[in-house]
Amino acid sequence: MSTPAFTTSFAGLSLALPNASSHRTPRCSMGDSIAPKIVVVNTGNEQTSRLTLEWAAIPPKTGDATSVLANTALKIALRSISKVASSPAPVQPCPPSVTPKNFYFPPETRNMAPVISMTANESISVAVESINPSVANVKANSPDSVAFWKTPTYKYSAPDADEPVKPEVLSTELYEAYFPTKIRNLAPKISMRPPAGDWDKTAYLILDKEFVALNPDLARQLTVKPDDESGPAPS
Amino acid sequence: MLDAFSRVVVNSDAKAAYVGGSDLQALKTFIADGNKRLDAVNSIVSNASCIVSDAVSGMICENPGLIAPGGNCYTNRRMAACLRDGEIILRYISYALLAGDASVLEDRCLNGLKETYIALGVPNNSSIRSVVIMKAAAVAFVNNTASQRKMATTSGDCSALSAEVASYCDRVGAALS
Amino acid sequence: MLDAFSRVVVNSDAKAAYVGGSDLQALKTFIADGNKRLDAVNSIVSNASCIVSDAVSGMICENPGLIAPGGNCYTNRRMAACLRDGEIILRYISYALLAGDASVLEDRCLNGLKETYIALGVPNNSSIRSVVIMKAAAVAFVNNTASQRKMATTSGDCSALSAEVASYCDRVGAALS
Ligand SMILES: C=CC1=C(C)[C@@H](Cc2[nH]c(/C=C3N=C(/C=C4\NC(=O)[C@H](C)[C@H]4CC)C(C)=C\3CCC(=O)O)c(CCC(=O)O)c2C)NC1=O
Ligand SMILES: C=CC1=C(C)[C@@H](Cc2[nH]c(/C=C3N=C(/C=C4\NC(=O)[C@H](C)[C@H]4CC)C(C)=C\3CCC(=O)O)c(CCC(=O)O)c2C)NC1=O
Ligand SMILES: C=CC1=C(C)[C@@H](Cc2[nH]c(/C=C3N=C(/C=C4\NC(=O)[C@H](C)[C@H]4CC)C(C)=C\3CCC(=O)O)c(CCC(=O)O)c2C)NC1=O
Ligand SMILES: C=CC1=C(C)[C@@H](Cc2[nH]c(/C=C3N=C(/C=C4\NC(=O)[C@H](C)[C@H]4CC)C(C)=C\3CCC(=O)O)c(CCC(=O)O)c2C)NC1=O
Ligand SMILES: C=CC1=C(C)[C@@H](Cc2[nH]c(/C=C3N=C(/C=C4\NC(=O)[C@H](C)[C@H]4CC)C(C)=C\3CCC(=O)O)c(CCC(=O)O)c2C)NC1=O
Ligand SMILES: C=CC1=C(C)[C@@H](Cc2[nH]c(/C=C3N=C(/C=C4\NC(=O)[C@H](C)[C@H]4CC)C(C)=C\3CCC(=O)O)c(CCC(=O)O)c2C)NC1=O
Repeated sequence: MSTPAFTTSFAGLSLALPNASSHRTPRCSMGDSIAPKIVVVNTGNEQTSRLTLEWAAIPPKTGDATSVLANTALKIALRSISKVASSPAPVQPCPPSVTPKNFYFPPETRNMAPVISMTANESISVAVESINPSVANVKANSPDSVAFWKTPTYKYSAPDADEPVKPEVLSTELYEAYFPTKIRNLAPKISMRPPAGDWDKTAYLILDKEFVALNPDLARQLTVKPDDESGPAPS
Repeated sequence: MLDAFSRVVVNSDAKAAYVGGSDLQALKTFIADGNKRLDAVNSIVSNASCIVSDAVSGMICENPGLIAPGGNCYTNRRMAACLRDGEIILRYISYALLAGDASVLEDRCLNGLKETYIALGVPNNSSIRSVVIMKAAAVAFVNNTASQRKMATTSGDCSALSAEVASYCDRVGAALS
Repeated sequence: MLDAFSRVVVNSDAKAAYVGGSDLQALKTFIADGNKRLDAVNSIVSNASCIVSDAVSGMICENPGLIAPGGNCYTNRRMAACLRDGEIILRYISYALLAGDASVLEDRCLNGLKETYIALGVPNNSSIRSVVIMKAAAVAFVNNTASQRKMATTSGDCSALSAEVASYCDRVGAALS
């Protein structure tokens, strides 16, 4: 595309305009969405004031469309004088294969409500927002708690050792009376072998007792937290 | 004059033209009421977005079915197309006012528009209504009587110019009727 | 005979008891619903680890403060102690079901447990919650309705046995309340 050519003089051109022939404007046809864009700049100074003319395709006004739609729709909604006194629509029965909360409140639109704000005598705005308050840093819209083995990933987060203070020494007097050392943490151990069937009726029961040990590996698994969006852990 | 202006564009196969300095002075001697006309055009193009969205909103307020399912402005996509059409039409009207001549408006914008709209299912009476509202706004701006915004211009009588822009708006209405 | 059993459990010097062959037949005549009862006990002790860790996890799910700094299950050591306590309690419950009698459970496990927990800062409502979850699991296993695991037993009505194990779980709750 060559640069615009500037004319130096319009002298001699007639002011009596014949009808402009179509070839004098850029070739375009219905559907090209081409329109003239005029910009007038008045600097108050004859030397620097200017006019520009540009022929360009005008794209659909996608950005404006959203707000025009919404604002106009709100005006229509609020000013409808003849509102029919509505009785509630019948509730569709939830199909057996679908969880009720997903049927009546689909996740894409769940937990949203109109939030109204106003400036007296100046403006009203209505925004449809997700409502998500929290209690002790746990948000209402957190995913349901899931057992750690049900989550696809989980992060280890518990410390291996005690807090960085003096190692705790439990005072045994606290429970010596009820759980003296000799028998503390002792529990029955029952195992059995039922008869296998008519061909083998051997069966036995064993009753024993044992000290139940601490199992740090299992403990480590259980302190793992599943991934969730509930924000910082409660303190 | 704007024929010559357009010729600038045609001869160079350019899409944009710039007129300043002494060229502008020369141009102004050829367009009727040069300064006032430029003020008038400026008042419209500077407020184009607002005029268009106000006119389209007003058209819809009066006919909410347009944004209900089945209405021709239903969905963002169609609303965006409608706003664009409004802007196209307003720009051609402003060009007509600049040139003092409706021929480009007629040939490039209105020719075949009614048939196009019928084929697309665009309701012509609603289109006409939005142009009528744009006319009211354009007339108010040329006369500087727009209730929400004043332009700073040297005072004077621009009623001929406002009647002229009204006539270009009426041509759009006539073409769609 | 069951005195002999209790001695095994209660006396630190007593050795394990092995009951097989005709002794087992004899035992089964002493314990009510012998076969069914042994099936019931077996269903619990075979799934003990899972029942305990599920109950402790569930308790923590509902109260994550337990594993935060300051919580009584904070650090691996305490978590391990909690799991151990859960296992201890479940084993005493299974013994009570074997014996058809809660006295060993009461005397050896529950006596002074509440006071001990208070002294240690173990939150009793949380302990109770974990026992309630263990009760749900134990009842499900005795009735063979556990959603994730089925035991192969001869079909029949074990509701009395499941009510019985529920009552032993309730004794733990009552002792901690
Ligand atoms: C140079 C001149 C020129 C124009 C004037 C437009 C004319 C025009 N408008 C539309 C297309 C459209 N025009 C409208 C406009 C409206 N619908 C309504 O209900 C309102 C009454 C009205 C706005 C005021 C709509 C909604 C569409 C989209 C129709 C559709 O896609 O379903 C189309 C179809 C193709 C497209 O979307 O781009 C065309 C060619 N284009 C041009 O090149
Ligand atoms: C025969 C019966 C019998 C028992 C039932 C236990 C009872 C028992 N539990 C603990 C000790 C403990 N018990 C728990 C248990 C819990 N903490 C929680 O937050 C949960 C709610 C709960 C698990 C469900 C914890 C965390 C400790 C360790 C406390 C500490 O060291 O600070 C102790 C102190 C000594 C030790 O740690 O070994 C004793 C005696 N021992 C027995 O001999
Ligand atoms: C030493 C190990 C040892 C065992 C583990 C048991 C195993 C065992 N259970 C039953 C037999 C049985 N076991 C059950 C138990 C149940 N049925 C249900 O549907 C409930 C889910 C579950 C409750 C706990 C029932 C109902 C019978 C049959 C009726 C009965 O014998 O009482 C029988 C008799 C033969 C048979 O019917 O198969 C035997 C040998 N006996 C033993 O000696
Ligand atoms: C419920 C929806 C609804 C609307 C959206 C409006 C739409 C609307 N706007 C105007 C009329 C107008 N609209 C404008 C437009 C503007 N003025 C400015 O200062 C801005 C820059 C620009 C965008 C707001 C102007 C200038 C007029 C002329 C009258 C006036 O100045 O108020 C008119 C009068 C048309 C006529 O007289 O026939 C109507 C109906 N009315 C409605 O009932
Ligand atoms: C390139 C940019 C460019 C412009 C934007 C104009 C700007 C412009 N307008 C006028 C001048 C004027 N402009 C107006 C216009 C109006 N008066 C009204 O009350 C109406 C509301 C409005 C109608 C549109 C009037 C009446 C004059 C004075 C008379 C005249 O010059 O025709 C003048 C002459 C000096 C002056 O009087 O200030 C200039 C430079 N000229 C330019 O070169
Ligand atoms: C977020 C953490 C979290 C958990 C850890 C669980 C904890 C949990 N488990 C069960 C309830 C149960 N838990 C088990 C346990 C088992 N079943 C088996 O097949 C295994 C062998 C064994 C270990 C998994 C059983 C059998 C039940 C009874 C109901 C059922 O069968 O699902 C219940 C219901 C208790 C009640 O009804 O009051 C709860 C809350 N839920 C949670 O929300």
